[in-house]
Amino acid sequence: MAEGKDIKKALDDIVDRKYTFMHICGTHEAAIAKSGLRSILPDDLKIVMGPGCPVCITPQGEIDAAIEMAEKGCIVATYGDLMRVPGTKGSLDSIDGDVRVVQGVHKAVEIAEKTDKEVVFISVGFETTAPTVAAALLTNPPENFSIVCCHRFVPPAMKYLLEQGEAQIDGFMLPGHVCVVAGYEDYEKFRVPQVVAGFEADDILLGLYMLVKQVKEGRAEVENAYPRAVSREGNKKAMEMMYRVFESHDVDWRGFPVIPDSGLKLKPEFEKYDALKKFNVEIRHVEKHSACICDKVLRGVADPTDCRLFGKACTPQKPVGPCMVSHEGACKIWALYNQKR
Amino acid sequence: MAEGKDIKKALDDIVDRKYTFMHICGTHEAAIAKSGLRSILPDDLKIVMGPGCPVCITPQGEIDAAIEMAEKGCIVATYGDLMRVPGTKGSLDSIDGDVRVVQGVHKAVEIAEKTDKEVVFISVGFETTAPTVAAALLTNPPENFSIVCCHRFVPPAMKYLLEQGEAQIDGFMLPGHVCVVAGYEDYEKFRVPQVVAGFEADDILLGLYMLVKQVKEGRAEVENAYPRAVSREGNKKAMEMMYRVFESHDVDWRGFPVIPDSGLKLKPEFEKYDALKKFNVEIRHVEKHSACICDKVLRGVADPTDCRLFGKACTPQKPVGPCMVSHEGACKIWALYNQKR
Amino acid sequence: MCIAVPAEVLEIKDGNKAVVDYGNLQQEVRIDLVDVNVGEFVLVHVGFAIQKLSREDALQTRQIFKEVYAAMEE
Amino acid sequence: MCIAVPAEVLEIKDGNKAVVDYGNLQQEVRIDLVDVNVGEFVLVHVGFAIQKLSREDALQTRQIFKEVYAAMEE
Amino acid sequence: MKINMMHGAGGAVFGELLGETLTKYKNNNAGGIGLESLDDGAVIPIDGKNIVLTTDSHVVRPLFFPGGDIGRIAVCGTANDLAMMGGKPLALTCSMIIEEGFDIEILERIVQSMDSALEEAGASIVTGDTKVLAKGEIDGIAINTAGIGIAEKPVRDSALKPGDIIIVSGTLGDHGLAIMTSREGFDFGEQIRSDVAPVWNLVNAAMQAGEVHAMKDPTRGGFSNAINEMAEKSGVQVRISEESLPIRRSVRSASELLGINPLDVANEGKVVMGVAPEDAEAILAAIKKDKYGKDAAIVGRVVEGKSVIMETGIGGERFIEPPVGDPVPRVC
Amino acid sequence: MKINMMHGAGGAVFGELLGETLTKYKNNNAGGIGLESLDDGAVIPIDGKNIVLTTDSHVVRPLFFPGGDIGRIAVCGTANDLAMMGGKPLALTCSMIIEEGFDIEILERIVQSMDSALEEAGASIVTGDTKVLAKGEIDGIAINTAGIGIAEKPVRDSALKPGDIIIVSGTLGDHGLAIMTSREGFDFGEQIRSDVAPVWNLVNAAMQAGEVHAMKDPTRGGFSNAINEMAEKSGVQVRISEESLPIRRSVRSASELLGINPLDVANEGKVVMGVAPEDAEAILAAIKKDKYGKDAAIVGRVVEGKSVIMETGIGGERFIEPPVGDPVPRVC
Ligand code: SF4
Ligand code: SF4
Ligand SMILES: [Mg+2]
Ligand SMILES: [Mg+2]
Ligand SMILES: [Mg+2]
Ligand SMILES: [Mg+2]
Ligand SMILES: [Mg+2]
Ligand SMILES: [Mg+2]
Ligand SMILES: [Mg+2]
Ligand SMILES: [Mg+2]
Ligand SMILES: [Mg+2]
Ligand SMILES: [Mg+2]
Repeated sequence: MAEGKDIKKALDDIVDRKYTFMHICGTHEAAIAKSGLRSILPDDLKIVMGPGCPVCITPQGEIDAAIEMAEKGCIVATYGDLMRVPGTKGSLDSIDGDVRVVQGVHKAVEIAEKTDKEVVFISVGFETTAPTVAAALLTNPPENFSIVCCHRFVPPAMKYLLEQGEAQIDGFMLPGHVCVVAGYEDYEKFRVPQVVAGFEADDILLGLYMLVKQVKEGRAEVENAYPRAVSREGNKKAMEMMYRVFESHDVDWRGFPVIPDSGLKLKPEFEKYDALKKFNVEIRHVEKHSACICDKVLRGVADPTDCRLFGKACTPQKPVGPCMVSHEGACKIWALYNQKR
Repeated sequence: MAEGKDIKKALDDIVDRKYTFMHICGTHEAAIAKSGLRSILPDDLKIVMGPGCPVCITPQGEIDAAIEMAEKGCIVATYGDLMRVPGTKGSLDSIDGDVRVVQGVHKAVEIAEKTDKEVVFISVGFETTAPTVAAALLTNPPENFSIVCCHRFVPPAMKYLLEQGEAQIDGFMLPGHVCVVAGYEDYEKFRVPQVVAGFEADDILLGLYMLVKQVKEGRAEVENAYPRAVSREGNKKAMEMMYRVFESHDVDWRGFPVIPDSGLKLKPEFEKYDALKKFNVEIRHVEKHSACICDKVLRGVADPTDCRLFGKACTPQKPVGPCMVSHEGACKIWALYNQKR
Repeated sequence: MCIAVPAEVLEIKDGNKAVVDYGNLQQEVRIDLVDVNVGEFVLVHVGFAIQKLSREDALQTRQIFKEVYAAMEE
Repeated sequence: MCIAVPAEVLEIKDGNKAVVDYGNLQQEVRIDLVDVNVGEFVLVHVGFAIQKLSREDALQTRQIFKEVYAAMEE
Repeated sequence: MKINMMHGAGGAVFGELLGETLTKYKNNNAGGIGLESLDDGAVIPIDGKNIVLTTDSHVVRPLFFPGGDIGRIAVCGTANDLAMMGGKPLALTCSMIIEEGFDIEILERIVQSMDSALEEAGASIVTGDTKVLAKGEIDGIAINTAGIGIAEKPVRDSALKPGDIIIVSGTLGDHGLAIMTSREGFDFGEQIRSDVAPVWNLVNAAMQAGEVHAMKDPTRGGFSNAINEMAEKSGVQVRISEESLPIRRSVRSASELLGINPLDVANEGKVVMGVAPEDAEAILAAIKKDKYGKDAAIVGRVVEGKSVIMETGIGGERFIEPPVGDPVPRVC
Repeated sequence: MKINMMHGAGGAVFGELLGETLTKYKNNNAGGIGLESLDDGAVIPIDGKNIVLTTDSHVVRPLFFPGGDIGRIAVCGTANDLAMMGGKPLALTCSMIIEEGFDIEILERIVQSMDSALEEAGASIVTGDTKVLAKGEIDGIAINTAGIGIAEKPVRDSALKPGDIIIVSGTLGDHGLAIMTSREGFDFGEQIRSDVAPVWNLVNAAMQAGEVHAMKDPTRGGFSNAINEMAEKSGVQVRISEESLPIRRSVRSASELLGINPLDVANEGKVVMGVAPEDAEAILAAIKKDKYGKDAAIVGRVVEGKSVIMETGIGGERFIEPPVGDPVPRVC
């Protein structure tokens, strides 16, 4: 692989001190792992994972609500990722009810069209995903269809993280597919180096290269290394549809406090699709463990073992923060490593 | 088997023309079949089976009610015999609910004592069995226990049968264990030869011998060939307990019409144990197939094939009359024999 | 029409119960319907003793058998 | 944070649907969120096309790669 | 048409399913005794050696019962089917299908029980497989064992000859009644115990002592089913003497109480064999010397004709028929 | 502790259960290769002949899927495990556990499919067993097959040597993705088809063409699991070249769409082998001549060390790890 070696050399040349960048995207992490990309980076260049998947940050209360729907006899449809995320008393794949993995919201609607039973779609996802749900709700799904709306936005979480104080992070690789839909204008307010990157190994290497360059040149702006799919304004049609159906509101994230304007809820005219209202289910706000230091772990200023919940109240079986849910989460990796010893 | 041969010889000697006797007891039939007794009888001596098990004559509506209880989430307990008797849409052993075979009513009560669920005992049986249920109800079963009362009496059915006209039956072998409890005074009103018999092969042979003798001597009375267990008055204590809890009423029998005073129902003070009232279940009176000629088949004046329902509306899978339910029933035997050809 | 099996009463217990032996097989049964003592025989149906069996009557049956057999031998 | 896969639009159907090809694999997807024509490329996420991919921009990325590689070769 | 419970209980209804569906393989024989024979196992001749092959899936409930458990049955059942073909059990496979949520401690007890049964049977589990199904997709556990053995001289279940003497290796009905009474809550505790045991040693002793013409283990459907299959396949009549049938007193009591024919329920450590009349006494004596053959008895004889006839205690006759469906405790 | 779904998906969690519970038999070997080896099957030497024995229970859902069905898998799975030991498949057993209410017509289709797979595999079903469970006690049907074969020279999965070349006999991931996409409702129809097929012929051709040191079929847990087991048991490191892995374009597309690694899902008609370097090209050529070996490829090599390393397209390296649990379609 001449090319790969060439890139490695380019990075070797440009990296002159320790750099740590954070991506905030599960799909970036998967691509990095699959390509063995870290193995070709210069020793001084690190890429770490932030609170990057819409599933890991889904609070227990939302999983519990989904399970409650299933227990009430509803058909619960959702993405495969959510199946194994633990709520307070189990995960969706460990219960008896009728829980189905679907490719997207439209498949859940199709199920509803073919049954008399109630079908509840557990609607997770960031900006990338929320417009698809809006599109489905705008095309008159049947009366027995409803959703539990768990959508969240990236920029408010990043804002929260940055406001927690100093981070040992030199810059951020922005989530390509979120930006496909939402554009990247919203990130320009953050005074840190940022590059939007795609998901081929080359894309990621390019993103890293551009990040190092930006830092070296003392800039702190948003650059786009994924122009074949991303533009500054994103997919305006998609965003507009999203805001026809949803409006933003304050929600909590697993292991984090309530973050203002970081989530979506159905607008009043779409409330008939609100499964929580329909079945009178409440999302129990599992009392916030103020002790979770995920934000510090993510900012690189603390190790998982610095958290007093680690291995005690917070384990892979019963995770508290998102770092313990995600397979790539720092806390989970530490915990599994310790278990094996 | 010197003894067996001796008896055979005694019967050979006494039987001088065709005799047909009817027993009305499944347990007699089982004993006869098990011992191969018919194979040693003189050719002219026949013993046929009447409407002799409390299970076969349980109408479909009562099975349906039991199934409905199970579908409502009750634990349904009953005797093994009832498990495979078909109602209108299946039998107890073909449904999904929690149906349990118990040895007796007291075991169903024990189940109720150990669970919070409702336990419904399907209470079938003749005079032999009803007092055991009375005894159980008189010892304060828990509130989650109730019964579907399907008990029936023998003498009214025999009366009905005899009133249908001429029978090609020379006499009746009376059910030993019914008489253990109820005595045999009630049968003395019937102007036919009758002998109460036990259940050893010798008991049955003795009963037959006494029946032939009675016919030959021109008598028509009730004799007792089972004195080690049966007395004329029966078990007074048991009968008295039975009438403390139950009172007689008119009920229908599978394939027969309503027979006056042939069944039992709970007295008002025990209505709290009435599962039908408790769960608001009705016994649907499956419309009487007036075409069923079971009574004629039983009296020996018709063959199953004379019935226009035979093999059409009435099959072993979907029996109409008791002759098609019982394994020893004439209609079932004919139907299975024809199937095999 | 009802299966009933003879058994010997081995032990009387509280709550109308007794331990009986059917022949190398013991079980607790209910004796609400009969008044019995240890050593007596009962007929058991659906887990309840429904009658006592008296030795004399048992003998009486045998007596009837005997008469029949005697009649044949004449 | 979201798996999305490029695909070529093969056929536009009623009800905001199109048949796309991911590479020897065809599927019907929803195109509510984009305005596309047959022959164009889209990014598909959870069964919805979420954006068109333009050939020019794709080329532009390649251009950036090239510049990097060129820079190294200096 | 749908499968119903009768299809699983052996006997006539199952026979139909077998004949019309489950044995419709053109590829059903590897050179010796194949599927077409519906014997206890198959025989495959390899270079003059007779390899015996058999399989059974075990789904007994409860998993633990007086006298045994599903693990012991899984090993003995397959070892015994090998023995029924005249084969010395050698190696077994073990494939478990387990329900999510199953208790691993129970699994450990089952494995231990299998191991001690193997010890007794002189065989080993040499390969296995495990599948886990989601909750509700299977009830607890099912264990399949297949096995191979070597037969000096294969024995079929279809080679009864008129004149043969029928021997059973011990009391009948123990297993079936132990299962039923422990399942249905009759509180008999350990009074009725399953007979589950490996029988190769006694079978081998019998074969050394004389001519064993045919063998079968009276498992599902009990003695009634086994002897009918043997008679029908052999084209002979078997006459059984009721009074000679060894049935434990406790089992007889329970069977009367429950209205169940002890000949209709399964045995798991017993053999029915037809032997040359001149060798019958020697074979019986050899069997009686074995730990599991003490109660062996001559119970009948083979004559020309068809069907299985019971000669009853009162001098009567009746057919012994294969049971239809699993017996249920009755009150009338 | 309770069994969970992870226990059934192969990989590390299952490995623990295997090691601590399911293989705790003292009687685990009949003289050759036994349970302790956890190979594709066992080998029992009988008078100089190597009898191979293996078993698998099949519970695949849906019962019919593009490219195959549970019956075809039941036959091929066991025939292939025999082949993986170097054994020519000879005779199979078939034990079915069926739910009350199961459609007999479907049963007939399954039997027919098994029969035609037997035809292809050159083997026979010689003995069987059927159990019927009450509604709800099993979900539909489970089919166990065990089988015996004869190996001229047994092949273990644990005999990789440094220097060996790793060959796979065809494209990877087909079966697993066919099952997943037909199960989860992605409407791919017949575009992705299972590869379920018997491989004895290509295995035999390979063994005739040169030295095959080790073999395994990459079934549950896929290539990732198989190659890790082989490396670990052999005490070597395997280095796989990402770009040389044969993966069908359609399978690759689906795996990207679903976020599933095609190396982590089952194959049912494929072989992973380690061969002597000097014979590699001859063996590859021999395999490619077979109907089911057209896409065979050299995908890696064995070196001193441990673990399985993927040399990626960009010149990077990563571990190939056995998957934890069954892969689920993902969106992120
Ligand atoms: S151990 Fe748990 S609670 Fe502590 S920082 Fe990690 S995820 Fe948060
Ligand atoms: S065939 Fe049926 S309806 Fe007719 S007499 Fe017999 S049981 Fe009655
Ligand atoms: Mg057998
Ligand atoms: Mg077998
Ligand atoms: Mg068997
Ligand atoms: Mg396996
Ligand atoms: Mg045999
Ligand atoms: Mg294998
Ligand atoms: Mg195997
Ligand atoms: Mg296998
Ligand atoms: Mg079997
Ligand atoms: Mg191998």
